[in-house]
Amino acid sequence: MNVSGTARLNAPREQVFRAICDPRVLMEIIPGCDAIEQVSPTEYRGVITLRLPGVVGAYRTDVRLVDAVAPERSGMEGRLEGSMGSIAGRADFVLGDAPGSASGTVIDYTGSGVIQGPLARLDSRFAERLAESLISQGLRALNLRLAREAAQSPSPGGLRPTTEVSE
Amino acid sequence: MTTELHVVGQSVARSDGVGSVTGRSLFTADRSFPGMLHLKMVRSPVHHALLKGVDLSEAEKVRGFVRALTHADVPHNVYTILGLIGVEPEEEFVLAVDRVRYKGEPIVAILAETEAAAMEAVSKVRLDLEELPAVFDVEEALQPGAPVVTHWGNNTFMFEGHNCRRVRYGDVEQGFAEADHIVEGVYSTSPIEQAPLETTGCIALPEANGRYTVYTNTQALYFSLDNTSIILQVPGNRLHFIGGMVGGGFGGKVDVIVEPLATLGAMKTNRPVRYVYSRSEEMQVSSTRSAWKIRVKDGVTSDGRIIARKVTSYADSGAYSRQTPYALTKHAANAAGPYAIPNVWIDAYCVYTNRTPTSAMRGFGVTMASFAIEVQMDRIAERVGVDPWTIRFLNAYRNGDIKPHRKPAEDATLIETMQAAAVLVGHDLPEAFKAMTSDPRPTQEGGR
Amino acid sequence: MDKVIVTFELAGRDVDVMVSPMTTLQSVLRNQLGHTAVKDGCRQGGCGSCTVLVDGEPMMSCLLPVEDVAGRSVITLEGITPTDGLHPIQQAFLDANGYQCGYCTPGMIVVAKALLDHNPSPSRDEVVDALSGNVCRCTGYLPIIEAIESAVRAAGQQEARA
Amino acid sequence: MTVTSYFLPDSVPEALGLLETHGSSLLVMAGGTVAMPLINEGISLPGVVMGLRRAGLDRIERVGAELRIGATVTLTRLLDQDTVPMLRQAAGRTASWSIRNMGTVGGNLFTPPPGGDVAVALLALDARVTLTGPRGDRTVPLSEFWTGFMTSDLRPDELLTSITVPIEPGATTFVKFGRKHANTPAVVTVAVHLAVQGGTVTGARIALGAAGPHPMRAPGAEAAITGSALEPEAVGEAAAAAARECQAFTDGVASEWYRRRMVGVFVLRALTELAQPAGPAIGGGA
Repeated sequence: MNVSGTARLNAPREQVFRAICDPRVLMEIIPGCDAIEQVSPTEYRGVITLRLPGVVGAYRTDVRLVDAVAPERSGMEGRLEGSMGSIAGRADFVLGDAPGSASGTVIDYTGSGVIQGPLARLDSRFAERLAESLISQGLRALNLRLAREAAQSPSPGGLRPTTEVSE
Repeated sequence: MTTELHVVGQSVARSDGVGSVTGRSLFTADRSFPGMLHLKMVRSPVHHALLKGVDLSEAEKVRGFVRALTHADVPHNVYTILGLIGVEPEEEFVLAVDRVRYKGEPIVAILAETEAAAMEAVSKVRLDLEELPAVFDVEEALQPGAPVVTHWGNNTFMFEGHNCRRVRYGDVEQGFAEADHIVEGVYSTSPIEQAPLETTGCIALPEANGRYTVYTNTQALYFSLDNTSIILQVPGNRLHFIGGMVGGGFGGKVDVIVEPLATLGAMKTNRPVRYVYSRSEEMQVSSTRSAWKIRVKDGVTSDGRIIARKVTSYADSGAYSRQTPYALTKHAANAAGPYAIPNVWIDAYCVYTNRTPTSAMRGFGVTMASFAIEVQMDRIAERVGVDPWTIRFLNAYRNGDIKPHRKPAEDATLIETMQAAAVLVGHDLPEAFKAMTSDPRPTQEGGR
Repeated sequence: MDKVIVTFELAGRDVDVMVSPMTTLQSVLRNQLGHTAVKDGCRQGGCGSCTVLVDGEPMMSCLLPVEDVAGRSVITLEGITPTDGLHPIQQAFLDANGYQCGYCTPGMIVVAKALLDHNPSPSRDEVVDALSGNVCRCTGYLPIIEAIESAVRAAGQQEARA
Repeated sequence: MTVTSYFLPDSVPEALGLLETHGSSLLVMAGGTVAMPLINEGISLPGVVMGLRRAGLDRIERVGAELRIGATVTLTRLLDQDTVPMLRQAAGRTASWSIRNMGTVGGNLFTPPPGGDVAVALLALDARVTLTGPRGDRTVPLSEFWTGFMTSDLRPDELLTSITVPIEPGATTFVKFGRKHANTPAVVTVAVHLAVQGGTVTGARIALGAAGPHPMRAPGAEAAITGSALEPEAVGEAAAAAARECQAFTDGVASEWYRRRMVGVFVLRALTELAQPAGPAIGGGA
């Protein structure tokens, strides 16, 4: 299983990187995330509940940040485990400055993993489309949150916060 | 004196017809027995990987779980079904040992009181896999550096020391030199799943006298019995295979893949065991007809006689051999088509990839050769400027002609078939073609 | 896990079955009530070999929890076959060789019965559309369509004479 | 998990109560044509399941200028109504007779592409869905209901209880291109509703199925024909726009490039059909 994608976020890289490492933010932006705790500076453990047509179930997930180079990039190794089987793999994301915008960020991610259990019996493209869709929903939610944060407190260094929210 | 035919040409009612239209005929899986266990298979989720460990701890806790079967439980864990006719090497396993080579390859069989319990237990088996690169195209598989699928190191079946089945007849290069036209084509077919409406399945019952009765919808009853006997190291007279209604097979039920494990399950638990494929298993794991890639190069004279034919073809056997080496040999014998051609050169490769292993389906090995050759004949007709009938009558072979693999043609009927077809479609053949027969050629033309 | 008792009408008489929750009607009919004319081709609602009539309407019994038909009337091919002889549709299938391996035949006949109950003289397109949920891998469908059309003609003559 | 209990509530309040009691471990099912195959294959292993067949959501009625469809109305019953012709066309092209007797309109909205053809028609008809939860009903336009592939705005404590379709005059058509004539998933589905005044298109809704994570509108194509009289240039431009803006994907039925090209072909055919239909659609009635 291989996934990849990109998104444009309306906040500077440092803010985006901090957000992605903050369990409170992750809890809010990950679809169906019920609980998440930081068990070490780089390790998170949580529960995600997905109600998909025909399938229900909670998934325990533990993720470790590896090779993190703030605010440019980081790797995430981890495992998602539940009644539908398990996915073990690694994802990497790179934060770049958005072209033509003082404070925008472009996030590019790639990921691969081995699916086991019932989910493995589906066409692997099915799982890939589902993962990419969930990740893009998460990034959209992150963007909305960053926009709210920017609107409430003008960011330090006098940069004019952009309030335009892009898809 | 015309003999009056009572059956041939009549529409005779079938003896099993009432059973079919009332649904009373019993198919294999229509039976159920008290205490019957259900076998569900843990399969490889990836195309190619090292299998480093199997963790059954969670699966064993499932309510209704009875036991698991792994490669260690199989007396002779080899599943090379053509071993019966001396085809070697032994390369496929009944249950995977330390490597999986196609998605869906069987690893652990789970026996449980109910299907639901078996499926739940299967979902809780954890595999320790290290994924390996995989290859899915026949020509890529033959490139140096391609992922190696077989355990003997190269991705082709070895035919008497050569990596392909070779046919040499006359001098094909000489023929090309003399030819007025060279016509080339590449033809490829895709894997086809037979998809019988009734999926592959069997029920194995332990009998009081130490024998095992196996109800199975296999197409090849004794082929299955013999292979099961080898795999379980049990003499054939202790296995009582019962066939009967088969809900479609089309070659999809000569795999001999469910009977050995169901019988082994019955042996280990002394209870009946039912092992029936789900539809997704039949589609993903049951062996398909192989995909084929066929390159054809012909040397043709200006008046449409084919004097040289060079065929290079690749069969995609998938991860293991099963029936494909046999299909490949049949292919090589027919790859030049039903035509009398003085110079023929054939190389036919049985190639391994990380696809589902392929096997029999309705004339496998020859149907794709016919597809390639007949399209090629139309191309030749176009190039030479004659109609498709003429090109075929001109080159049709007759009884007594020596075929490329040095066997005389017997009961050739291409000419008569085309004549009948012409009548059916209302095509008026030239008198010369109407008069042609498949009888041996007059001797002065002989030795063709 | 507690079992449940479900009562429904099968071929005109009430039956009670004790099942684990959400056992499919297909499994109950085949494994507990001996109606093995209900076939098991895919369990995904894609082949039609498990078609039964529920209150006269064709449904895929493999996708129906038995609890969903509690109190309703279920007809399988066993219920269509008369105690002796054959139903006219069965006779038509026999005469027209509307079968080969026989695995799709029960589903085809059940749908044909439902079709003729709704529409005594369907056009060929209506017959084809009614059968679109039933897969046959042997006959190529023409003998099955012709069998149903001959059953329609036979029923028509029957009425003419009655 | 093997199923330990299967509930068939006979009212919405009872169903909501079960949802609250069991929360996220409860699998909700209606016709079963999506969930049951996954359960039968051992891919979905729910512990507790709720079927909505008897929850009283199977009424279909015209209320003023709207058709109100209960979530568990079966697809077969869409064939028996002619208040909204496009819904009859869409239901007729979905699955087979037996499956239409079981599958529900509400369930069709949760069917992942390339399934869910009735949902495409409902999107082109600008339908709204009613979501019922402990705090009562809320209504969401269908165009905002789906949030991604197999995900929607439905909250964990809510049920989709009905679909409301405005009955508007306009020219409509529904085209489904599958590999087979019937009982087949879509390569692409196109549903169009045009508001027309004096020969000019004043409003256009074009919905595409099997060309994105869920049924999607094609705003670029809609803009290209709004204000036109469906002359060939406008129709051609709309078809090209739809092919560009759709999010085609590859699956077992068709590849991305083929779907993208077929979006263009079938939007062209759908609009062309509306441009010179048998009857005077432009400027004519529904």
